[in-house]
Amino acid sequence: MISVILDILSWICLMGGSFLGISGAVGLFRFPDFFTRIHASGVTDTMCTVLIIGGLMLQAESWQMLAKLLMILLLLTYTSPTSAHSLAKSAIRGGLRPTLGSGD
Amino acid sequence: MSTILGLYNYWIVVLLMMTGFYIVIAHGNLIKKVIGLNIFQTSVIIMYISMGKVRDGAPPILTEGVTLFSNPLPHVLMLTAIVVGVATTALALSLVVRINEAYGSIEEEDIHTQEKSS
Amino acid sequence: MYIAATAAILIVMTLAVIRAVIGPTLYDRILAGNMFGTKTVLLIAIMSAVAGRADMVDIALVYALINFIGTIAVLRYFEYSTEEQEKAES
Amino acid sequence: MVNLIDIVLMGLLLITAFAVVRMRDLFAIVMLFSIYSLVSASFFVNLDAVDVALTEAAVGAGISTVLMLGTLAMTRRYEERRPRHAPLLPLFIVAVTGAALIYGTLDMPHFADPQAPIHQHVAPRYIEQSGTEIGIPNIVASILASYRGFDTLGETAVVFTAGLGVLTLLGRFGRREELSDGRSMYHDMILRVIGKALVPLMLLFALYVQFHGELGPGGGFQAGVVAAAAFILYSIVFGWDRAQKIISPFVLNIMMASGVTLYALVGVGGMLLGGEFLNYNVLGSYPAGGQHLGIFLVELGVGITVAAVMLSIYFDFAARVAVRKMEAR
Repeated sequence: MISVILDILSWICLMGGSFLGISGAVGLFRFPDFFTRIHASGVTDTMCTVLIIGGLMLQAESWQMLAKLLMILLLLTYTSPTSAHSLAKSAIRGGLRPTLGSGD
Repeated sequence: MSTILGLYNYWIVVLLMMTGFYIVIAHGNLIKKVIGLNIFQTSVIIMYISMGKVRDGAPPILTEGVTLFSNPLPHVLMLTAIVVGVATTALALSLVVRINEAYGSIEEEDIHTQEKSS
Repeated sequence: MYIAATAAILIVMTLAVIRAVIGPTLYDRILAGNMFGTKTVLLIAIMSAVAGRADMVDIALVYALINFIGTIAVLRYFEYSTEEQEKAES
Repeated sequence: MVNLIDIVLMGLLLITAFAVVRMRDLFAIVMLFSIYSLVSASFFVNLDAVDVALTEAAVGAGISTVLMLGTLAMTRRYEERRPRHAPLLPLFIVAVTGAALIYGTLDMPHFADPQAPIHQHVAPRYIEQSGTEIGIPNIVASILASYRGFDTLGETAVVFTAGLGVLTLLGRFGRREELSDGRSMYHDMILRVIGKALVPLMLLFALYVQFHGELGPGGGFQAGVVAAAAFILYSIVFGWDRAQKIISPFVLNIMMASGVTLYALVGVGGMLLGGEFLNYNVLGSYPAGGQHLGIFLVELGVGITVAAVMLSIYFDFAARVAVRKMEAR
């Protein structure tokens, strides 16, 4: 019983993560300028990581696996927003400006 | 079909190798040449690792209940090759830096003309 | 289940590589490279879950640590060389 | 699933390699090259080469990217000239060589074929016997440090020599207290906090990789590179001059040499105790115990040398960049 619930939960997590990942990548691929792209990838990236690693953690067979996956999760939730932040910051400093709409 | 799937890796390796080779002989920029050499090197490493794979094999770390392992020997050779590769790349890059200081350029052609005129 | 997630990650990786190739600015490429790094971590984690081996997760862990250095280093040195170019132009 | 991942990753490798040929912005090329090495490392994991993947992860995406960026900061950003003339001759040479190689692959055993000649001779002996002879689970580590220990001694010496070469070419500068590389990333508070948290974690992880290398993927080479990467991160975020106060170039020089010496001394120790050079059996009271001690010491030596050489190479590059900044100012 428990294992069925765990399976379903990890299915939901993995599929949700995959969906977020693909939508982020489509955003990265299709959006018109750098700042919209970093928005798309920055927002989805962290959540995608959390969901996929979470889904794998539900399936983990040993506590070692669980602990290591937890470490990856923590590291990525710290580093990937940080690098997105410094990337956007140095893009601004490097003279890149967001393209603005016509303002209506 | 089985030939294509069976040799696919090696064909890609040949293409990668030739890409690296082309960069080395056709481009004059020294940094680009170093990167071409690196691509060439990585393709060789990929070839060795492809050869070491055994179907349904496990990573060569002894665990209970596993009997079929991939071949560990290419792994050993390539592991050291990667570290030695980065050390030699560093040496090549520092030569490039010194060349740039001496000639003010990292383009092969500029260096040749300066050599001739002096 | 794992195959679907793997396929999704491979699609994401392909799109990120295409973005890294077409550019147009360097920042786009760094962004794509950063995203590619995160997805590599996830791919390796999934592969080790399929193999059921805890020791393969170590590799993903190294990636999670090293990928950050790559991004920061590019930004740092890029700032350097733009400074220098501005100085040379003025 | 192995095949699916394999085909897609190989395709990605090809795309990146072709893009490198076409592009002229060297920064973009270095960026693509780091993606290239990420792809190849996931490829290695897919084909069971976990130790190789660990090395490539630390080396390709970390150290070699940083070194290439350092070189770019000292030279220039764009490839300035187009190839000399229409590249017909190089294309011809490449096509002919490639065709010959592809013709050669037709006779090769197919991918992942268990009957291939490479799997018939030396490797089965290692796989079957290393568990009892050496007594550690990681076969790659036992081959690296024990069966082919002499080879690895040579490789370590090569790494050491390359470190010396970079030191002679780029050199470190005398009055290094006066040098600083100007604006570091120290002003960025988020980066500073995260960097401060990550550096000890990475060092801890390097120790784990070093001492867990007998049981899982890891060992001296990988641990050395990860440890060097930790200091490089510190140096990027907090400035090169602060990093040099923590680990001075003098200490690095000593470490570089002492790792190789430790390795060679283990070999000599085996000779003194009545075995051959690098025969660890005689080091302990029983053969497997001796092997254990020998591999531990040898991997430690490799780790020390690799860490010191990588860090020393980085410091040499960073010092040059700092000097150029001083001159420009």
